[in-house]
Amino acid sequence: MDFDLPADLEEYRKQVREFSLREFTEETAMMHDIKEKYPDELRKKALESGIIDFSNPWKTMLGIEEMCRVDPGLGISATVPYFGAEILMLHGSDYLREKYLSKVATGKMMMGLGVTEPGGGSDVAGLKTSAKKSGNHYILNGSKMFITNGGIADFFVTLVRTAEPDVPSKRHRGLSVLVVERNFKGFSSNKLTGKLGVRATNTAELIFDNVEIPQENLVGEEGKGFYYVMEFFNISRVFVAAQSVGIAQGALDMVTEYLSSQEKKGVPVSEELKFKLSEMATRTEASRLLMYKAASYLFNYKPNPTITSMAKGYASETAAFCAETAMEVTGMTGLSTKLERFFRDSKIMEIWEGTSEVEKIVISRMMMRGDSSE
Amino acid sequence: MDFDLPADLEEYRKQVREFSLREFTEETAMMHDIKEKYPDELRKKALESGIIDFSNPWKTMLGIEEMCRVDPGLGISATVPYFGAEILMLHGSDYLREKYLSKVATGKMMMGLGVTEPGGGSDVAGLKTSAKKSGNHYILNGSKMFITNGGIADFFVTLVRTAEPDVPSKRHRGLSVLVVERNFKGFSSNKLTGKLGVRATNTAELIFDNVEIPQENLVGEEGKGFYYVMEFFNISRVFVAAQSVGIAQGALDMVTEYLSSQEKKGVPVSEELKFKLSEMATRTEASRLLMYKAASYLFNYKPNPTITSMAKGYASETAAFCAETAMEVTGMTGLSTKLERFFRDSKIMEIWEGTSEVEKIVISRMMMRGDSSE
Amino acid sequence: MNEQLQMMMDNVKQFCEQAIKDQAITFEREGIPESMFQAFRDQGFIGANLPSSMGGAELDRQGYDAILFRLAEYSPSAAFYVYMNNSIILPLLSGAGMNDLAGEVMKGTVRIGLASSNLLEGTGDHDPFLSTAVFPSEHMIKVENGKVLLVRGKFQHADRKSLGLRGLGVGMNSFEAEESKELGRKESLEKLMLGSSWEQSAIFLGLSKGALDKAIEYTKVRKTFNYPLKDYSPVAFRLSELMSDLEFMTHFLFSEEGEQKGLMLKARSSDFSRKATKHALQYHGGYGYLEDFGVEKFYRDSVALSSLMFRPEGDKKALAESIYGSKSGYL
Amino acid sequence: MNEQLQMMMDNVKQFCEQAIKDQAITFEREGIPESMFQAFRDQGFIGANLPSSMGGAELDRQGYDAILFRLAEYSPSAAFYVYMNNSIILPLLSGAGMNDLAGEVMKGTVRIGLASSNLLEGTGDHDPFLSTAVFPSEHMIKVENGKVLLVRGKFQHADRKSLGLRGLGVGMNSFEAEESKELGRKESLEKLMLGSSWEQSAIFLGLSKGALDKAIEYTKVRKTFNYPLKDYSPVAFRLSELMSDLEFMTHFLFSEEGEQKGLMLKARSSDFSRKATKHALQYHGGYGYLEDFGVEKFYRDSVALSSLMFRPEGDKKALAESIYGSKSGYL
Repeated sequence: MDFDLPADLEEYRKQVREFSLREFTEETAMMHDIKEKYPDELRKKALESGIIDFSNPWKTMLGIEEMCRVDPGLGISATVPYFGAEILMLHGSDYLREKYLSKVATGKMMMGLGVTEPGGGSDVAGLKTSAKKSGNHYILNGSKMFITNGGIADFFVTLVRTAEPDVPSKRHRGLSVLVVERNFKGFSSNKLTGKLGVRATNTAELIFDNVEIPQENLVGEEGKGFYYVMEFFNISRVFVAAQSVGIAQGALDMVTEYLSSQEKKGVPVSEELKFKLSEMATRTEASRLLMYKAASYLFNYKPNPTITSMAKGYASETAAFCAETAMEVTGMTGLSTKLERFFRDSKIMEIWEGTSEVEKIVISRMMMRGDSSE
Repeated sequence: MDFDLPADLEEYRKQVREFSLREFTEETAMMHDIKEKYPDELRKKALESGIIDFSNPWKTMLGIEEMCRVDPGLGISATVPYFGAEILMLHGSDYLREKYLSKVATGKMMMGLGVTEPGGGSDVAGLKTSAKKSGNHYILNGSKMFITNGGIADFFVTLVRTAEPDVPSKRHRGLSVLVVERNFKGFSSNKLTGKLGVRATNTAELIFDNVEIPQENLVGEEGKGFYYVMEFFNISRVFVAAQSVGIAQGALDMVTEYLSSQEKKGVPVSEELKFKLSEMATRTEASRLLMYKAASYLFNYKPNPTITSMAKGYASETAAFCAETAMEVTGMTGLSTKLERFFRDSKIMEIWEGTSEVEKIVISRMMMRGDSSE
Repeated sequence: MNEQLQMMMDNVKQFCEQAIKDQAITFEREGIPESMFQAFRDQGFIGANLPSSMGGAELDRQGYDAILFRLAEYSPSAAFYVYMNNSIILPLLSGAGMNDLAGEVMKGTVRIGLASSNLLEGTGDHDPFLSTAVFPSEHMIKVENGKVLLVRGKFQHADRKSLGLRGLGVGMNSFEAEESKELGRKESLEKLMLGSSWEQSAIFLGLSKGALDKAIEYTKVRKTFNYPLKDYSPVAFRLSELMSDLEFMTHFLFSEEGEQKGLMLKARSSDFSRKATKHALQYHGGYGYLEDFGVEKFYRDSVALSSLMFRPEGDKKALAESIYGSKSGYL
Repeated sequence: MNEQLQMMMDNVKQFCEQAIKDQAITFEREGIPESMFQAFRDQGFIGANLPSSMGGAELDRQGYDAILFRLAEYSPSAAFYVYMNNSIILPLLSGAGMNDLAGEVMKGTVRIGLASSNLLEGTGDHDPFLSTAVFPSEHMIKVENGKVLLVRGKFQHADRKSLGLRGLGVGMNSFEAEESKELGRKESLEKLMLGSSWEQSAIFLGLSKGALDKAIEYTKVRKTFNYPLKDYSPVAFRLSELMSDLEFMTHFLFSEEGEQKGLMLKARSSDFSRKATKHALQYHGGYGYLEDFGVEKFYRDSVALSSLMFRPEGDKKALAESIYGSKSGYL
């Protein structure tokens, strides 16, 4: 049993920290928040500087954590162009990996994941977007909602229905994954504005109006799409846990700094506020350990859905808890500094990539089946 | 980074589990709870069977966890005869280690730790028991409260005041540790009855009425007692975390079993109850990880007080949370089975070896000083 | 709170201070003595809410709840005893036309136990089962095959102390039945349990007040690190918050009416009592863990009563349905 | 709630349904329009609690709070605007003998901003500072060197949207002062803030109700895994619990009086509003995160108002001291 990261990863963490502190200035963060503008220049800079390294999942995770610690909106934006890539990596043909994935890794393309639908939320299997086979094409109709990078990505790994389920109650059958390009005819997107937080990220609704998709853009096998996506969520949830740990740590940093400076100024700091600091610190530490454990299973090719859901569920609740507690502790100071942005950003953690409720369903199902977090 | 225990410890854990399931029958547990009787036969059996191995702290910790998982009162009783030993081990003279410690390891003696005083609680430095030097003896007067093993231990590692503090506000100076034998003249103890829980453990008040303590029973140096005891708490808190994790896991086991059996019987189990199961499981897992991390620092001779206090504080609150939630989920079933004993037992975790409040003070102090859990 | 209600509160308080306060610990250890049951009758607690035709005092809902609230502050067992007679046992007997036996119960010459384990959602129709065992008693009300039975026979008191209501000998008692009589369908008993949400709330709130008052007093006198506990913000703030919540709910108890509101109060006061008593115990430190200090009983009783009186599923579902106005919360 | 109060509640509700409901989102995006401020005056909201000598309507405390409660259900910004004029600005002007200016404020021809950042425990005496910026406005009340000043000058509106009260342009606005007049000592303003615990509670509870009602309605229609959200016990139970707590506190707001009780309600309703709005947002899923759905504003405003109106240290200490009857909670 060993709780230390290898030296190279510790070094990497430090580099990302330096990069984020240097590049994610308050001015930059505030501007992208106010204007709801995607920071494309930061995405490029991060990629060029070698900070972003999607080939090592440990680095991806630590990079997300450290960037979100400085600014969640910018941090997520810089690390999300690859979102959904694991599906292509694990199940895409050589053709698809070459045509699409390789260009994402080099920053020439951005990608997105199209799963959620309007009114669908966590109920993935209930989706309505349909792809009908017609010759060597699929004809795609429907829409997707809350799609990250929806207005800017070049293509989307998209879950669609290619067949009715053979048994009506098994709605997760008959789903497939297609790669849909933005410049395919009939594709359009509407940017969603007025988000509470993570406003630097781009979110949109996608609309498919008789979009023709070449047959070779089918990822893996027809009918297996649901399993591919669930497998992906088991991966991506660890990264959401990393976003959450970053937010929690960022809020904790600010409260520690605030209380210490109060004391230095001779303003007495009450036990009440110190206790809140302790609770934030303890929950953040616990979240990070759950994340590490989930990662150490997952990145060693023995994913454990129980611990993954625990990590995502607990860390996201901790992010919201820490940001809110930080606001409470710092009062007017929090309201007039970047802390309020952390507070707004944090709430989405409990919602995307499976709400807290969905994580609890997964955990209890595994537990009652006799699987545990070991 | 590695979250697996070495195979020999996994094997050891299994052995303790088997031992506990075999020996800690419900009848035995209930009887000792009702009669507030210390299970001396179980202490001996555990020692003879080789299950108790105080030479390896990892084993001690895992043993405590697994035993408390089956029954907290019996589990603590079987593992507590050694309580306070680390102080002698680290600071006792060869004479003291030979005369006392070696006999505890072989089960010929039991020991206890005398720190808390009536009305003193967590405020250790405020203690009033005094030892005045007189020739080659100390004359001891005062009393100790809530002393585990107080009515049955052969000797006590006892914190006393040997000098007034040189600076009045530095009350922790002038304290020393003495070994006090039960059969010294002037020593007496009153067993405390009517405890809410852990009733199989023995708790007593110690009274020192002009007890003569030979000079060689001084542990380490005069005036350093406070530091020895604080150092010890940094160790023992990990073991209280283990007691707590055991209790939480035991409650979780029972709820998992209860809900699964309801489902097998065709009784629908609501999402509400499943969510509670998930929360219990997640917090238990997080507690265990904090405990492991604290242990991995401590047992490698680089103790980290922040993570230790996090582990003890969080795990003890989790024990109480899980036991209470288990009662809520199981209703009448919990009320009429051993779960209600777990519920009563759990509450002491938040109180002894530093209340939850004290842990929070430690954590915030370290954080504001710039120390973290790394 | 109107003047009449305030007077009632004051009177019951006076009785509790004189007759219960110093004995409450003995109740826990040895059960409530027979003399105390007589005192409840003499005070008019037994039958307080019942019609005069049954020999009752016809107090209104709030007046009756004032009695339960105050008793629970000192001894939740005592409060539950009065509640179970007035709100369950006597109405059941009266409903079955057994007025003579009801009269004996009112007089205190007959006492009847309640087999709690299978009254509500309990699964335990086995023997021994969790029950009150008010000695000396030869009667027990239990549920069997959907019927409420009055059973006559012999109690075998359990060795084991129960989690809660120790003053009533609640535990896994055995009962050897000699004869039994049907008092009605199970539904009639459920209706009584569900129809007494306000009373159950009064007990939850009263015991919370008992625990919190103790914590307030203790934190005034107990010092740590040279200052009384009350000077520390986490202690003072948390207790203030709990006292505030108690104030809102107590005010609600004594000034509102209605089924939905009663259900709301029961659901929340049951949760609240567990939280409040847990904090009250914690602020007593190690002493809180000892019976002698009289605070751990509230902690135990809050959980035991939550299991006995509150159906975590059924009651919350009923509440949700009354709020949504339709089926809800059933998944 | 008596008949008169109920009528007041109904009237304000009607106004809100007609005049605010569909515009509330525009308030958030663009600020409350001038026409709306006129409507508040025409409805008698401005000056509702003030003596007739000042042109006020002399409503009692509960009547005034009914207005704030209802407005907060639809737009916390609107409620805070009425509160800050009636409970802070107008009394300050009147106390300083500036009745002409007060009259202009009552008529709506002059509007005055509040520099929130340094009113209470804020550290920010720097410029720009957090303030309301009700345009068009040339006046600002701020605290400087222990004095309350009425400053006349020019606002420079902040780019950045604030966390809360966006309808009032709260943000790090700049203000270029041209002249200033002393309205009194800082203490007089603190007294007004502290003396309006009930009003502040009304806003916290009103906005909680606004958020929870939205959640109740949404969970009736939104389906997941083939069932409406309300059918799932965790959703239905949690919302029922929150609705219950809201019921207790709302009942308290409209039937109790007194300084300590007001402080109790303020402390708990402020905490409650954060909890309630967080759950309300959560049950809206991704849609809750979007401005369009009108629920995230309650979440933001609850936290912003907690910081603006509630002193987490000072107010809780005051409450603790009133409960203990002596110094407490200061460590």
